Amino acid sequence: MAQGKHSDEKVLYVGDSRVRQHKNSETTPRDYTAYPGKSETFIPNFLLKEWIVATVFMVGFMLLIISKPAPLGETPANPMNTDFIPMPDWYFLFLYQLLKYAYTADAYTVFGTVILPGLLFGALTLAPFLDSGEERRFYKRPIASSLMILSLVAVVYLTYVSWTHYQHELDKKNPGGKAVQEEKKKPEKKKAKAVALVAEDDPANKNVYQKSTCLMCHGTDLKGMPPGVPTLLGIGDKYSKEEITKIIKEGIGTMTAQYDANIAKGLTDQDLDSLAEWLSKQKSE
Amino acid sequence: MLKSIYNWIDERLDITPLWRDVADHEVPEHVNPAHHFSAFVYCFGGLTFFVTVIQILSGMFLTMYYVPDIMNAHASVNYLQNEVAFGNIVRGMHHFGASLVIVMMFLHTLRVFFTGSYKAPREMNWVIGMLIFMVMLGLGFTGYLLPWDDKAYFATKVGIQIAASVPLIGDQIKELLQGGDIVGAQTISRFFAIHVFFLPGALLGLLGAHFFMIRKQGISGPL
Amino acid sequence: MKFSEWNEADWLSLQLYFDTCILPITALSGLEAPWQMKHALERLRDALDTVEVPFKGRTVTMPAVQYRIADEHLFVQQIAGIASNCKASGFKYVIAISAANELLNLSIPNVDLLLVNPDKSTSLKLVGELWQKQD
Amino acid sequence: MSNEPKKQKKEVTRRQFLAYTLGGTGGFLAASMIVPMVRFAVDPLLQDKGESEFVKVIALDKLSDEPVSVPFKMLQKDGWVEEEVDLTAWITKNASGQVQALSPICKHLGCTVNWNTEKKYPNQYFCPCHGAHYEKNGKNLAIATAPLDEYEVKIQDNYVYLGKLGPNTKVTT
Repeated sequence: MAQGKHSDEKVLYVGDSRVRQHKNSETTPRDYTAYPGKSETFIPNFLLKEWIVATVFMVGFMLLIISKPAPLGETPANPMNTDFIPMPDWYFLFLYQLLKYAYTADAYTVFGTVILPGLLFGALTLAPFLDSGEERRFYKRPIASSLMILSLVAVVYLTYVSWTHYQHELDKKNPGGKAVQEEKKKPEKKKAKAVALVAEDDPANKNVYQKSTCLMCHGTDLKGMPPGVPTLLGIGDKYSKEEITKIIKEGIGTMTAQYDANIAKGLTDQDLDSLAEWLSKQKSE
Repeated sequence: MLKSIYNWIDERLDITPLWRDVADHEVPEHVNPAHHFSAFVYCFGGLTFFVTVIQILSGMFLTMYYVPDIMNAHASVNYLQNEVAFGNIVRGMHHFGASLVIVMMFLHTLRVFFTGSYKAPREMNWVIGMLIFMVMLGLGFTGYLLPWDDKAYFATKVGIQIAASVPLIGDQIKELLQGGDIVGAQTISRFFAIHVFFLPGALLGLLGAHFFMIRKQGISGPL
Repeated sequence: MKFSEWNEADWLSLQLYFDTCILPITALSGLEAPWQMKHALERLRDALDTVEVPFKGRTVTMPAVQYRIADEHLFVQQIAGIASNCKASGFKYVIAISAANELLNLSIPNVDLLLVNPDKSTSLKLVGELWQKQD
Repeated sequence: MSNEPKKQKKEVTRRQFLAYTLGGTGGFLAASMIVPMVRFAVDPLLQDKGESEFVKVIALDKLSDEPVSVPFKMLQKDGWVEEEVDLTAWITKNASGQVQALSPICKHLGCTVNWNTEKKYPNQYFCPCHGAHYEKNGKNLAIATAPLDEYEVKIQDNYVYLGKLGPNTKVTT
């Protein structure tokens, strides 16, 4: 019967005749009073206990995330990179390792990829129908429990072998492993502060440097090509004028003497001296 | 204030029985860690769900910055992780959450197995559980490729090769997964769609069924 | 503009505005080490920028003449030949630009202006004068 | 007599206490999940906008009524797509101290215009390519169909900052 709008009684709905009114169909849970002991209502009592466990988990989870950044490769994927050791995610390692044994590789790969995993997952999915006895305690269900324990051990073993094999290969590829990679990365991290070109329109630059052989390697803007060919920007910080003159005359490291090459190009001693002077002024202010 | 709104709605839609039924059902003593701590194993299901919620939320927020094409994928992940505030936290949640959800689900599976809780009348719930397990592995596999760095690319290449070794339909599976004949632009956008729409859709459906059956059949009795 | 930025339709409609062709000459001998060649090309690009950027609306840069045959006289003839073809194809002026100092004091027929390692101000002045002289 | 106030103190029932703690733990769980995500999502709002758009170019006192050509580097950052562009601008400061920065790109076919290089058109911008010329405020007089584009200008502790390039604002065609 329809209710008046403003009556504060709750609206009662006419039962929908098509829905079978089931009083206590057998699927409703037996009242846990059948199980003596202290049952408690879900909200708020039990849920609070679950959420306390969740809180503990959450704190641990956030600590893990804050302490370890999610790994990301330095560069986008490079399909041509042949010496990269492919490794599936950790939870697929056992399947990956399974393919490396005599009766699961080459001719028998179908065993390794279809039949064995198929058995494993199939049996697991059909467990209730395979192990259909009444008994629930695992020590009273030897076949099911032993099979499960066996496959558990097998999976753990395969994953472990696969992981150690991978670590071994990593070490073989770059001995020292993590530590070496860290070193290699560190120096590049602190990029040299960009040093500006000092006194760009100084005559020494205009008619001496631009015509000298230094131009060929160190470039019109003195940037050079690090790491092989050093930049001359900020060279004044490292060497004095005399040292620069000595380097031009005798060369240094992989650089050969440039003195006679420049003289051949028509530069005079006086030019080279003013050039050395100008280079010694290249300081990072 | 909240109470009055609730009552206003309740008078019209009678929603109280919906949650009251969930709220008031009795939780038996043998699953209650307060009574004997060995019952903590019964928390794995709840934890798995909790981590799944984290995965879905963090995943949704990541799609605000992530671009699933091979030119920008790595750059966008690099950008969101280093340039955007809390980017590394959210990606960390998703990355480590992925591994943790597999761990928690595995422990939950073991608990259900060793307490024989899959016995009648709960067989269907176990089968649905296994389907959820496979969907989760699928999510892990497709999600692993998305950052598109070397590790991701080669892991997926290996994974697809394994799938391709299935007799008869192996090549079709490989072609279907790759969206072409190489692991490339088609693969990443296809994996993105699977990872973000198809599998989560399946997961929500299965989880719905899973929870419905638990509510309907109740937790299996003590051993 | 660069030769690669044109399609047929644009060229037909705008050709009369673009009456100057830039002929880059890398003048490599082949003796250089690969990184030196890279370096030479970078210096050529810097030299080209001094003309291409300010006169983007009137010049078309042609593909570069990469290698230089040893015999100077023959080399000059080769460049002159290319320059005269450019003029025949419709260009009024031909400017040759190089970063190789050996070409410094060469005079090449049909080439209206030869710039070697020019900097911005000299290019601006010389090209401006070239166009004013004959406009 | 001292127990009087105690009785009025509202008694928190066991159920209420459990409800509060439940709300608390639930709140913590939700917050530690959602807060980083929401901050992650609203980041574009809170990113320090200032420096990326405007570039410090030249000291105010170096400018005069005569246009000055100023080269500068503009870093255009769009997410992870970054491009550093070398630009130049002709900057003038008129009597009333107003600063205008014009782009030297000729509106006809893109050559670079120069100031006061043509005897026929003194005190005007002149394009060497096809003879287009503009007034000091960028107004186009010949060949070109539009005035010179203009950079957004911002003056801060007497330094000129240039921002986005846009159509000319001073010229009323």
